[in-house]
Amino acid sequence: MKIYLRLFANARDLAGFGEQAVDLEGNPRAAEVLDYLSRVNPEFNAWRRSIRLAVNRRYVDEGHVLSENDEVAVIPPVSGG
Amino acid sequence: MKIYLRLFANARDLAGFGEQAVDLEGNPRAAEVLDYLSRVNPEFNAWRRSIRLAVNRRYVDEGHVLSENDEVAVIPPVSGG
Amino acid sequence: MVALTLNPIDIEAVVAKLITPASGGVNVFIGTTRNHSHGREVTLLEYEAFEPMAIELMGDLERRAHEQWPLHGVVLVHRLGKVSIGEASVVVGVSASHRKEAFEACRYLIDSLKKEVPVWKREHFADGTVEWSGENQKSQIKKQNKSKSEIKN
Amino acid sequence: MVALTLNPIDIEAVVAKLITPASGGVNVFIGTTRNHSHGREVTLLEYEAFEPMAIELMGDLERRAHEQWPLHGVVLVHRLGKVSIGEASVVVGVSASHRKEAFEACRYLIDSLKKEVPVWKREHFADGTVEWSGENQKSQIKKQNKSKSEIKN
Repeated sequence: MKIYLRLFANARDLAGFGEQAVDLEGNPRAAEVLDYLSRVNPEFNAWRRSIRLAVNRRYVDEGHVLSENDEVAVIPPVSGG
Repeated sequence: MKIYLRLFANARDLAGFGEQAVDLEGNPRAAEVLDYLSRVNPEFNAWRRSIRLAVNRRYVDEGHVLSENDEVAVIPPVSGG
Repeated sequence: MVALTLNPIDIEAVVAKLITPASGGVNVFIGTTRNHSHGREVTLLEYEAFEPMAIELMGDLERRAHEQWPLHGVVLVHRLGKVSIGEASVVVGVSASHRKEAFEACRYLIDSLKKEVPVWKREHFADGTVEWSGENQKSQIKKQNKSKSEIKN
Repeated sequence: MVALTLNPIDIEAVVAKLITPASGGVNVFIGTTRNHSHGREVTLLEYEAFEPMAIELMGDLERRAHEQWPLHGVVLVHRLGKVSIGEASVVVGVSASHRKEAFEACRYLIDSLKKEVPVWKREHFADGTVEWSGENQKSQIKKQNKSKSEIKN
């Protein structure tokens, strides 16, 4: 199933890319995006608990079931203001 | 003993003057300024509890003992801001 | 910095005065003239102050705020004279490293200013009456009549 | 009104947008770039956002504030790109009939914005390192080394 990843700030630096289309098997949940990123760069493991995910611009929890063509944003701790 | 009265806002309107030198007998306390104003215009009685007095630009209570040449300001409820 | 002014208050200048390189947060309260007061339509406000005492008390407030919070800057400006609806009658601003202190000190300053600083507001109502703010809460009928006769002068 | 902008934020324009004839109080919070962060000297900040999501969440905050308080206006503006020390990175303002609501809503909005809105700050330190804010709190040594090597790129 194809999803579109978007990464920001230090998540983008750790992954080495800001956008990527990814194929995930079966009926993936949001958590599998983090599993995928930990394979790209094991340092994601240290950040995993502080990263939030947003699907189609809404925050979701890790159990959220993804759909075909979802845009999944990887949101490191925000620091606006 | 001579003191200088200054009146503001509706206190000035009620008294009909904004400044006045007043002679008070003996060792007057600040409350006597209010007694004096109630003789000028009995309507001051209705306002008496809401008026504050300042001697030489500092709020005082009614028991404050006045000194020669004190500037006594009659401060109706403030409404700045 | 404390000031009384007959001119419109320049909010950008107030903020510029407050920001220091160490500041992270600035909180500004702007009191504006409202078109209503106790259910009646207001068309114009006029402020007067016991000016030297107002300046002294505003300076006291500035000092008390600095004593209570680690602030970088404090500005209190009150406008006097005629102020149209929607214009700023008072601007209170503080800067600090963090926003918590900025919000707390700013709230403290405007609350204290409104309680203590000898400034008075004369409200011009749409019906033609002119009253000192709060004047008609005490003895409503007498004062309204008085105000009307004053206007005829 | 919510906005992201690459340009300096015009605070006077924000206030002008907030004041309505019915407004009595405007509270504005201005977040400015500080010259220090966790004890280190900062020379420049750079902000990036996930822009469409940031705008949506800022719009949500605006709606939530209107639901919770009787407000006349809400403005949330965040600056992006390079922001020099002492410049405003964020301006949050609300107007209401009374100051209590204005202060409460403004505090709620800036607190929520800082928790939820996907904006990130890159800190340029005087020692030449550049780091995403908070990056080195997790695994300090590894990240500092990483940042240094990134700068060489």
